[in-house]
Amino acid sequence: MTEPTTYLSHLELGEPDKTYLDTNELIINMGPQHPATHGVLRVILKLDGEKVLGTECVIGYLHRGVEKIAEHRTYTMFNPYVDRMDYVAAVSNGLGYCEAVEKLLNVEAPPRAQYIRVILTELNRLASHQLWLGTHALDIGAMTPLFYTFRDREEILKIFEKYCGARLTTHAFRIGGCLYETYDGFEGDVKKFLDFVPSKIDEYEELLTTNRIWVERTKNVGKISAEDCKALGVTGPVLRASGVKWDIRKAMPYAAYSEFDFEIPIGINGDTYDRYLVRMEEMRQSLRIIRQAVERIPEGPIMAKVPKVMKPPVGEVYHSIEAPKGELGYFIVSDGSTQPYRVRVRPPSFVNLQALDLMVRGALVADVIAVIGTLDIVLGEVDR
Amino acid sequence: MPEETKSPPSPGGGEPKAVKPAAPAKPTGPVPVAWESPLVTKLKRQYGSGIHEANIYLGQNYLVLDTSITHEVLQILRDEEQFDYCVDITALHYPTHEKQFELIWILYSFPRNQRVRIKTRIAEGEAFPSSVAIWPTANWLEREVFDMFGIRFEGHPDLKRILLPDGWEGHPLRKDYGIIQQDQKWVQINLGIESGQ
Amino acid sequence: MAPVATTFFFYFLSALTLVSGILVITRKNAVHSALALIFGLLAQAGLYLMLYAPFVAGVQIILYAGGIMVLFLFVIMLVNLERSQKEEQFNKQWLVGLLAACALGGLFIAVYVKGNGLFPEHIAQPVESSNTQQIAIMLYGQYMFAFEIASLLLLVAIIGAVVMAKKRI
Amino acid sequence: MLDYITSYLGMNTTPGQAGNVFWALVYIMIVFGGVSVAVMSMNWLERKALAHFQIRLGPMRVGPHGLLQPIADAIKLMTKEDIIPSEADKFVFWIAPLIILCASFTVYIVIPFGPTHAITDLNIGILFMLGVSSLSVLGVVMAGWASNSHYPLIGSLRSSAQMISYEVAMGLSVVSAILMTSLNKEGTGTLSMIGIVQAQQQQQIWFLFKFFPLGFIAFAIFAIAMVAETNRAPFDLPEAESELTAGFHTEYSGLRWSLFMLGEYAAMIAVSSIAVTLWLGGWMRPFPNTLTGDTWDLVFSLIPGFSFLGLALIAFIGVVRMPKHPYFKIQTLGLAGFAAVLALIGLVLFVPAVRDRIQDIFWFCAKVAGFMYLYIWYRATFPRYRFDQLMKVGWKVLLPIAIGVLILTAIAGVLF
Repeated sequence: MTEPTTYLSHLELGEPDKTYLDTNELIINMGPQHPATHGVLRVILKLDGEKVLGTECVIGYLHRGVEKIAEHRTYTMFNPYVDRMDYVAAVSNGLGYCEAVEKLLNVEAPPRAQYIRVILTELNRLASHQLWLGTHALDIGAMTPLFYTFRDREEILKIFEKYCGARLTTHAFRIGGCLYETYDGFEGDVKKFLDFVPSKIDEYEELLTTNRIWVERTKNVGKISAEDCKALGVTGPVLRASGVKWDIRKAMPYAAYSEFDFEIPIGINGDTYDRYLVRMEEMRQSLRIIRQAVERIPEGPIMAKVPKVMKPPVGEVYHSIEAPKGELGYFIVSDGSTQPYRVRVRPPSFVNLQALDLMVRGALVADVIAVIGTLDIVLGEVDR
Repeated sequence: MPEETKSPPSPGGGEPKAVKPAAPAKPTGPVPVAWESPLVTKLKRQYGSGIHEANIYLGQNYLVLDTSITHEVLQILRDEEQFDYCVDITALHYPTHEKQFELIWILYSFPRNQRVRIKTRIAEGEAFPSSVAIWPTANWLEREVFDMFGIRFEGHPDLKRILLPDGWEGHPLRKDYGIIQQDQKWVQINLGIESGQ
Repeated sequence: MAPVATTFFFYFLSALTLVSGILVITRKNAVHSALALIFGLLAQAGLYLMLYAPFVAGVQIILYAGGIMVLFLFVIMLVNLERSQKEEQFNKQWLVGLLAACALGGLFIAVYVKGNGLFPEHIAQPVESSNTQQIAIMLYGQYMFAFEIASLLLLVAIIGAVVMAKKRI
Repeated sequence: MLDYITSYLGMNTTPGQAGNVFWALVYIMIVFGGVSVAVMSMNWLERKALAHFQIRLGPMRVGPHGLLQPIADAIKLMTKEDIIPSEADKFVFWIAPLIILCASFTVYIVIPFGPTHAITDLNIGILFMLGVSSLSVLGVVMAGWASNSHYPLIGSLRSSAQMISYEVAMGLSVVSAILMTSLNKEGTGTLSMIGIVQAQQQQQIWFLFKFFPLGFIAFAIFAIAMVAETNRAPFDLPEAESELTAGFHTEYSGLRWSLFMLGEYAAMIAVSSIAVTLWLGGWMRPFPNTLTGDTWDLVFSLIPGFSFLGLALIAFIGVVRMPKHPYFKIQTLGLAGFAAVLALIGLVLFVPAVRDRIQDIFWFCAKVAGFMYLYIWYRATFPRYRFDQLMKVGWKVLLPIAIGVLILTAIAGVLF
């Protein structure tokens, strides 16, 4: 076994306080099998007692070579693969990929398809945030919210299942629009969900928002400033919680988002508590978008005219969407053949995870867990 | 594709798959148009012929730069033109080209709400100055490019493999790296799987 | 609380104390030594109980076994055991050791030979239920001043420890 | 011999004080057996109650409503491979769970389930309890160290620091309760567990309400500190699963692991018993001085029987609601049998002779059970404290308040 390059070697680590009492620093290997690293993340922690001196993330345990696979599949064949990256927000992945290829083909999905896309994507954002909330709360020690969020997430997954037959890796969209027309009672189901879920979100908040221990565990933990966020390329709720009002749905609208009325919640302190509040508010805003979309959904075709054999003209395109975790970008290069010359995925989790080290320096071990939770990473997307 | 001569928004005829007579060219396709903006004017004034291209394709701006000036331009874009967010760094491999690799930066400016792609070509074995000092986010992104393409970044604080295990041989996203052919030796030694798959 | 099988328990607890005392100094591993010490202290607490001093026994358990030994273990766990295990355990001062042992043995023999006169035949059995109160009355009545001095000393020690351990106060 | 056995029955005291070895052994067996059963049923109750807090069903498969689940768990744990890490210190690794178990079971010697229902009554009872229960820290520290692994080591460091810190606040709040026992004509207090309850009987008030709110604050401090002492949520940092996988017992498995669990639950019951004895009037029935008279005595002495009948009724409703399907036949019969046993116990409890002897124990156990439910409730509700916050709460909040309450209690005792 080629045992590795020395980890933590490059970091300028703080030295333990040796002024009076001589204590040894401790190197702890958290993961890849660990209950709170959300999959197979491995974090090497250098500790002075309980204080974190520095971290190093070791990733790649879930690397499947998605980008290489793309080069050997046609555009259509690669579509299901993207669902396997951020598997808790598969619909968002599919939306980003389909829109990028559509852009490359220079076609546009019909309005009805776009509305269906918005509804499903926002439902998926809700599901993703609910999963995040449950696991994040569990990491911090509150068991119960996990079960509440999963109860409500189930309703979303039921809608997905009814719509396209799959619950998790949905493959809901096709290049050029949607394959399936909405099933009978789709709107009713979504409306029923919209009516029932706001009180549930209040219920989560009741359990956590004013809970003294929750506030103490999250306030001023994992603070990151807006400047650091921008420099580190951190996007999504983490960036917004630091006070930057930036959301691709507003900044560079895609799908039908320009037609909806919604707010971008932002935080002030950029700490874990603010990120929690931002995501909670985002859930409510998603509901708002879904309600507008369901009420205004137009009639019409759901598939644009797309050739059976897709051969996009030579060229390249970068298209990004606001996934639940941040900016999810697809950089697709076409050489005019049926297979993409290169598909590059810009995964939000991968880039956001880089901020972990900055956010936990000088904090305690328990904060590392809180910060990993608040970054909302999915290792399928980090490792691809 | 007659108009392709003036448009490598990407590749051009170099890639291996284009050996087959490509499908009859589509009569109409999006065509890159020149990108006129104060930024481009300024850069052109400063570097002249160093700016190979400054076009808009499908509504997306990109600059193709000479390798020698790219790092400087990146610095200028960050410091003077408010491109404060490095979205992505990636590369492309064209085995038949003289300069095999194309490095791509996707930059975004929060104040301007504008995205731009910077592209440059480098040859096999050539190192490129690291942009970690410009955007800290480049750290992992460059490591991934190194991992997948084997492009070295000079001055990177910790250039080592990120997604693949240490000691893996080859760089998978190069076009000459077969998808079936894995690093069998690594698998046999480390995972104890005899077939190497 | 009439004691049962007094002789047996006396010899049992005494043997336990002695054996664990020997183990404390002969074990190479500091944690094992500490463990032996804990057993020794517990056995001593048992002996106190037999001497009708339940309060002392209780305090022995709560302070020594429960408090101080935990801190001992705490510190031992943090030091580098491997290094200390390589070091020589005894410093081979045979002569001094022999002298000390002889002196102690002489003392024991002297007590055994002449001892009968030193101690009263029977200790008046103290009223068991008032044991705690008697200690309290003594501490806060007779020896009030000494008690307060001792507590002051401890306060000084606490402040000293804080000053030494903390860079900024 | 028979005389020796029967002679105790006439004595109105605990077997330990009577010096009756036979009855002491009988009591020890009853208490330890009872505690083991209580731990098992607590295990079932916790899983069930926690599940219902979290809109789940909990164990449903082994026996009706998972009633046999603890037994199944016990069998599974006993037959599981017992793994000792190769780098572990074998002896210490082996002895650590035993220390915890011994420490948490030994305290039951002095717990008074009734005026004569205790194994013995030491006159340093409460001191003995605090002392022995503090020994379980040793087991935790040794388990963490002997595993020779980082997570257990950090877990045990946290644990020892936490338990030592909270012991201080706990001890001080106990002292203020002991101070209250001395507020009689002779001015003599007691450390004996039975004596403390008798003092409450004498003063005709639970110490919880004595010098309101002083007694209440002391009780609250103890109630917080005891959760920390037993490493339960929200103070379960030593075994914080999301941070340290399982803390000090990460490397343990099978029977040894189950010993830790047994010790933990036994300790929970033990500290709850201390709280009940000190502040909630121990074995006394509710309202002993306002609702007096023979009628009320009768009413309260019937409650144990009725509550068992109530449980039997719930179980019987469960029987009725069982799916009518041959597959569920055994389950239904089992539950019906369980209901019948409960009803039988309830009926036996109506017999006057049994009633009078049992009701002390019943009230004591009922109060302890209330605390057990609180433990489960905490676990379902609260997130986990961080280590520095925990220390801050212990040293900067609880300790000063405990000292303040102690001083105020002393002043109040002198004045009133």
